[in-house]
Amino acid sequence: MNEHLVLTIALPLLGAFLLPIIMRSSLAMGVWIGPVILGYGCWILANLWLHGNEQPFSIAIGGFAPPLGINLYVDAMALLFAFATQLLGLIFWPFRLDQDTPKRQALMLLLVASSTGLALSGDLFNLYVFYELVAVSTFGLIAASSSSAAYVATIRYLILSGIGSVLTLFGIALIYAQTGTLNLAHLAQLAPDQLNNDLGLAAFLAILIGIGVKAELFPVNTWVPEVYATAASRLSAFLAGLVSKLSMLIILRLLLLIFHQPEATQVILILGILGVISGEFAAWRAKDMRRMLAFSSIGQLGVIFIAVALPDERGVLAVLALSLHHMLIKSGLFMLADHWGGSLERLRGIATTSPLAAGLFVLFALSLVGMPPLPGFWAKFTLITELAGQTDPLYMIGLLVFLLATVIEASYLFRVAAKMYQTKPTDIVRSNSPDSGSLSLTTASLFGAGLIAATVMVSPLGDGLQAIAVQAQDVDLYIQTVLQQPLGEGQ
Amino acid sequence: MIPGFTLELILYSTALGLVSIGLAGLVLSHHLFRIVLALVIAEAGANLMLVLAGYRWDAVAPILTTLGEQPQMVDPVPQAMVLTAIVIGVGIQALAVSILIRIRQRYHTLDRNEVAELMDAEIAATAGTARDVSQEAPLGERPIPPITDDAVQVRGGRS
Amino acid sequence: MRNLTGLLFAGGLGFMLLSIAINLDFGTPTMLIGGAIQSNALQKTGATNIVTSVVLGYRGIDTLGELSILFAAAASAGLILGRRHTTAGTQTAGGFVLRHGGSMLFPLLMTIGFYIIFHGHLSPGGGFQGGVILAAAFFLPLLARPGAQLHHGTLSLIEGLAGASFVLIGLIALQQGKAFLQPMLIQDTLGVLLSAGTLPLLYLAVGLKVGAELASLLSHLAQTESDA
Amino acid sequence: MTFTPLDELLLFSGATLLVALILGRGLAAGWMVTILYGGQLLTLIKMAALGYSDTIIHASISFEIMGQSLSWRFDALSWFFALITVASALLSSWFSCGEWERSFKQQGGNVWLYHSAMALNVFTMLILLASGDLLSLFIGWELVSWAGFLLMAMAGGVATRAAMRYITYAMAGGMAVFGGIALVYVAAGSLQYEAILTAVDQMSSTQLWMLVVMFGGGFGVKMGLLPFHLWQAPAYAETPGPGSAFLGAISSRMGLFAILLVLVKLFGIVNIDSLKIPFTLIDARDLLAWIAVFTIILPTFTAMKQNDARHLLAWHGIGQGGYMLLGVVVADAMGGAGGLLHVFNHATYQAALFMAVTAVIHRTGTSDLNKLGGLVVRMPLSFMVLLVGIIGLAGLPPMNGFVSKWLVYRSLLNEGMPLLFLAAVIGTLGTILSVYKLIHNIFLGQLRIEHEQVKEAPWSMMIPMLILAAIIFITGLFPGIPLAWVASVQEVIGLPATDYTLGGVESVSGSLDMIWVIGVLFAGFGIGAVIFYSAGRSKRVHQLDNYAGGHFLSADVRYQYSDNFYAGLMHLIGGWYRSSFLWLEKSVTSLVDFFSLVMQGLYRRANAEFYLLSTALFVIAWVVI
Repeated sequence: MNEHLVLTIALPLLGAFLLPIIMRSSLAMGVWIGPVILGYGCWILANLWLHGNEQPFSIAIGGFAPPLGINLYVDAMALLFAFATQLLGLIFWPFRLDQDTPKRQALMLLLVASSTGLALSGDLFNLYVFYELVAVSTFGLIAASSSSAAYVATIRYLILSGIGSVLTLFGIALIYAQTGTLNLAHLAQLAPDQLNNDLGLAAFLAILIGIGVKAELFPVNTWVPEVYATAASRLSAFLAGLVSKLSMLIILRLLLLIFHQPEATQVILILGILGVISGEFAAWRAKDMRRMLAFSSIGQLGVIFIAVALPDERGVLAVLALSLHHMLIKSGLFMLADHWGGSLERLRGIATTSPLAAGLFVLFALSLVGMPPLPGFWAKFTLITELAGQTDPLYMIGLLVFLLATVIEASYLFRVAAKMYQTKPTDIVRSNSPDSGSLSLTTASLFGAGLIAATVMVSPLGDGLQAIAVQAQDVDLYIQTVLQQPLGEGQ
Repeated sequence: MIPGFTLELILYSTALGLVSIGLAGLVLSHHLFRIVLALVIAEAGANLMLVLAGYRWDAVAPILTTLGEQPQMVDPVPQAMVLTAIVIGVGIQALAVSILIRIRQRYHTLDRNEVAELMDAEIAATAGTARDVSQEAPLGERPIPPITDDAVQVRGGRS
Repeated sequence: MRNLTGLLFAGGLGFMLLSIAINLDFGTPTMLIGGAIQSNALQKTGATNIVTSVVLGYRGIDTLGELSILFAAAASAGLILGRRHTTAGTQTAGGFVLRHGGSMLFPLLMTIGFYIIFHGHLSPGGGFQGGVILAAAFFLPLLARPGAQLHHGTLSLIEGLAGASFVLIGLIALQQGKAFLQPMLIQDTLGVLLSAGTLPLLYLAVGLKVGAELASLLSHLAQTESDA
Repeated sequence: MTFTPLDELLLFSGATLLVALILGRGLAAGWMVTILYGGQLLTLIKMAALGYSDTIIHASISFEIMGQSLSWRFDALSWFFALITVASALLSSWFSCGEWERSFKQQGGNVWLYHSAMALNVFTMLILLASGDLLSLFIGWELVSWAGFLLMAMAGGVATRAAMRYITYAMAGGMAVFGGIALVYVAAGSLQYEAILTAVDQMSSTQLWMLVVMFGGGFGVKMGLLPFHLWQAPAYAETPGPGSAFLGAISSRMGLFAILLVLVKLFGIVNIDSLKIPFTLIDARDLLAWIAVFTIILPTFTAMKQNDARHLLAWHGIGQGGYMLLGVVVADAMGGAGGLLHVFNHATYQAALFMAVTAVIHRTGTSDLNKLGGLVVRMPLSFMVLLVGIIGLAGLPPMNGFVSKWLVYRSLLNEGMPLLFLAAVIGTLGTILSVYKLIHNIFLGQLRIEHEQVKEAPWSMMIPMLILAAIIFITGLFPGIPLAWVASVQEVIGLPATDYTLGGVESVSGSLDMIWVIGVLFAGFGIGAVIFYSAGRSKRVHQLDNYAGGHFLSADVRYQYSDNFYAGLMHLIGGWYRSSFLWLEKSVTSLVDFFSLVMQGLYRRANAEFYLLSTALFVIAWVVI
């Protein structure tokens, strides 16, 4: 059963390869392939989640025992994110039918497969490959909206991401040259002796900056506003909601397993703080909804980076809670942006025409600024109690910046909310196509319902996340799980 | 044989030099196609670095010739990785070039600044907002709305 | 001014990295996994070319990922450029030597390409290298006769099926109770063409796929450039 | 499962909210909700024992979330504030039933939203008051903030802008409190009150300073303490009529409640007193006292400048909050009692005043003090209520405001704080001057021609107003009734309890017996009346039976001085503090705006590669060097 987990990566790939061929012969059959594959993936993962024995396990691909071969490391955290990937892939599936459909859906399947790979893979270079696959399929999907601005946004993103991958590759080369292995567990074993030095740190920072491009790390996040403003909202939701979190997950894993240097966390903390400041301030002045969301997403990711920089398992808990919360909220908000589209000015008085959407916006905004008892509050509570407990004054700055950012966030979000509830609707004609409008509103309602469910279940959820965090933080467990048999003789 | 130190320095310098040249090109060029080329150069440097990581003195290519005693062979793993990395690079470059073609068709320029300006204008136009990059434009709406003058006139004082 | 600072930054970064990298042992890599792979690659995969056994065996999923990247790049390029099909009539056709030289080279290149693909597990070469030569074989006529078009339908059929067969071979292994992408049918005889079990099949898939992807990418670029 | 009285109260309140939400569009919604508020009041009365002792009633519900336990309970402090909350909600809601509701609906108001927002406010306030640990306190705090936002914003237009201002301030305050809670959690390892009480003794003065600043600032925003007071007056004033009576009566007192609970009860006045400000002679407690005093003076004189009755009252609400804090910070038996009693007293007369003004608006359609006048002949009962209210507000006998202010003054003198006393008295002078403006410009002088046909407010409005007037007088006559509650509140929060009698307080330094005071006062009135009625023959004159310079004045000629009231005084004091806080607020906003511009420029004009490169360089350089 466990072995079948690999299907969640293999089947979407297979589907992506075959989709254009099948679509050519039978469109009716073709449109179902993607959703069926992703649904099956969800089913596999959910099954594993429900019937698994909670113990992490490792799958050797190709039957080569790690560290020689590549393995998938499956613990609760990986499962959670893999499940989220497949589910969000299903939710944000590009249904729209036109001549580009086969390619778009194939790219989406590739995106989901590679994102799942990012969540599961236990090999550094394999992570890089999946990361690049995420990048390339993302480029294609952004450009698929085929406006000129989208092309420019894509090429700028591509260039930035290209430098990022050069740096990542460089970091991997450094690590390989130093240790002679790429397996994360093996590296974790060797790290205290071999990577706990300048070289290891330099390699980590190179990888951090490289992977940070997708995790919206300051300052390599300049692509964010333009891409989210030009790409299809469903794609933006997937990128902001999920892909950024997966990149964050990689950084977290590397930090937990391999790079324990305090300098590494300091860099992350500083960049996180700068990200919060820049993102939230920039969002304050934004005039259209997508860009506001893009900037606010930068700010939120900055907050998560601050959480990543926290050392112990409550830090991991904060990362998980904030990530999942942000995943839910940002996806929902982007769906609302899809529903309304365009400038904030057009939203004046919109509550009278679409009360549900306006209500959802208020709900999301409240949770985002952390109003108790919505889940956002608990995520933030975990973060700030943990921040306040640190001795390094830098963390205190982080705390203050975080609080300040929340005030700014509340002010710009509720400026929009207040605008929506103003009594006189303007006569500006809103230009949203009716079909995408209702679909995205339904999707947004789904996320709203999820948020409310999470509010009700916050206590068991908290316990569950706590267990996940403890497990994710256990380096020895990771090493033992992956390297069950003794290592093959090196030299 | 050249002493190890020198060769080492030369090889590393080459790899890092390629990366540096590429990065410098990325920053200095204004033409998007040249930027993509600079990216290619930088990638070559990183790939070279990867290969160097597995290089070994006095060793042969990792291909078995006899079943018995084997000569020293270089590390096969970086070679495999570099193969992968090169192909990835090719894919990305091809994609980049195809995007550039489209941009040139639409905007008739590939200057990075001009293109960025045009993109900004288009985003603003699509969203239906005025572009707010201008320093002269009035400030954004304040979260703490000022008491308007008419309200003051009607209601009299303020602190 | 910015040019100067840019140069300084780039140079500085290079220098810093150099000063770090220089501390590495050069020429005597630890080869932790590399050494282990060398010693048991033949039994596990049956390939003489250890790079091949790494590419298709130990790191098979990397290769799958990389094929997917090529596929994604080709599909994206198709999305971006494939909207308008233009006839490249404006370009001047190649001369006599070019056209006929191209036609003559075509079978030659095909042969070499497939040779390199099929001997990937034995000697230097393999699916990527062979695939590139195949792509060149198909692209050559395009250069010689700008009006000519590659049949995109066929190309995408090849790329789809080749990629799918790579995954399917992996899935068959899974079906038979082994791990995904685990090599099968291994006979560890050295240097024989049919020795490495499923690896040559995988390499064939890789080669066809790479060839098809590159050809389709190139033809997309070639066709669109004409109306730029 | 048995319900404790607290469960019943919360369930009742929740049920009120549900009824308002579900049936709020119906015809009799207002009456139903009012009756339910009455039910809540009855439940509170069932808990009346709390008002006279330091027992605690727990709620049956408690949660264990992410390692934090959340619980709710009521003690004398909560009960005292809850009583005021529910009573003012009951009377405001009663006031809004019937006629007001109908006219509100006619003007396009959303009655359903109004009732729901009101019920939500009461519900969240009760949750806040019942909080059993710091975390549930914060949850309640945020809920109250957002519920208040809803009530303030619902009128739209100017009100929305005022509410936005409010929520920005409230968010800032909330975040300060949030940060403070995190610090407390780290220091005490828990957010239970008991754990904090023990941890406070071990805290360094730096820690304590930070906590006092964060909590004091955070809670102070809600109270409208200087310099965070700018939001309050417009926000309260623009809330629909009865809503502003409710908010004015109790809403900002939630801040005082939290200050009492956290700063006074948990941290302890003694600890705060020990926090010296370096290079000055004052400590944190003096600082609080001076903040309180300036909160009395500046808003009160600002109130005097207002030309809108609701704004005038709302500004006073800020100022009166200063007396409460001042009394509590003085922290002896009398001061504490004065401060706490003032919460009760202020709620009564503030609600009465807002209601009277709303009644005037209901009949005349305006609250502009320059467009009213002479309404005493048309609305005599409203005039009476307003008169009672302003006497209370100004702190004169025989109304209840006198008692609490007397206690505060007395304690300031007793504790040897003459400067503070002087400042407080200046505040009272301002109050008297401005409430005179209020009653004069609305009710006295010449009736405007357009108000000839105005009738007295309907009974649905009059009855709650009269009830409030009665309470103001009765608790002025027998201050012992609320003082009993106040004394047990003092015990609960660890202040010395005052020694009260039915008519006032007993103390060695000077007692007060309102029964005697009022007796003497009325005896005086009686003598006056006897003289008036026995000695002279009085003749009733028509309001327009006036001459000026021998010229007969008709109704369309304005001869009465009401515009630009107190111009001379304003000229004298105006320049001193004009707009300085507005300037502060503006500069903060501009600063944020500027940063925002810079950051957008960063992303907009970005040469992203350059950033990336320099970042890479810097971090690598950090490693190498």
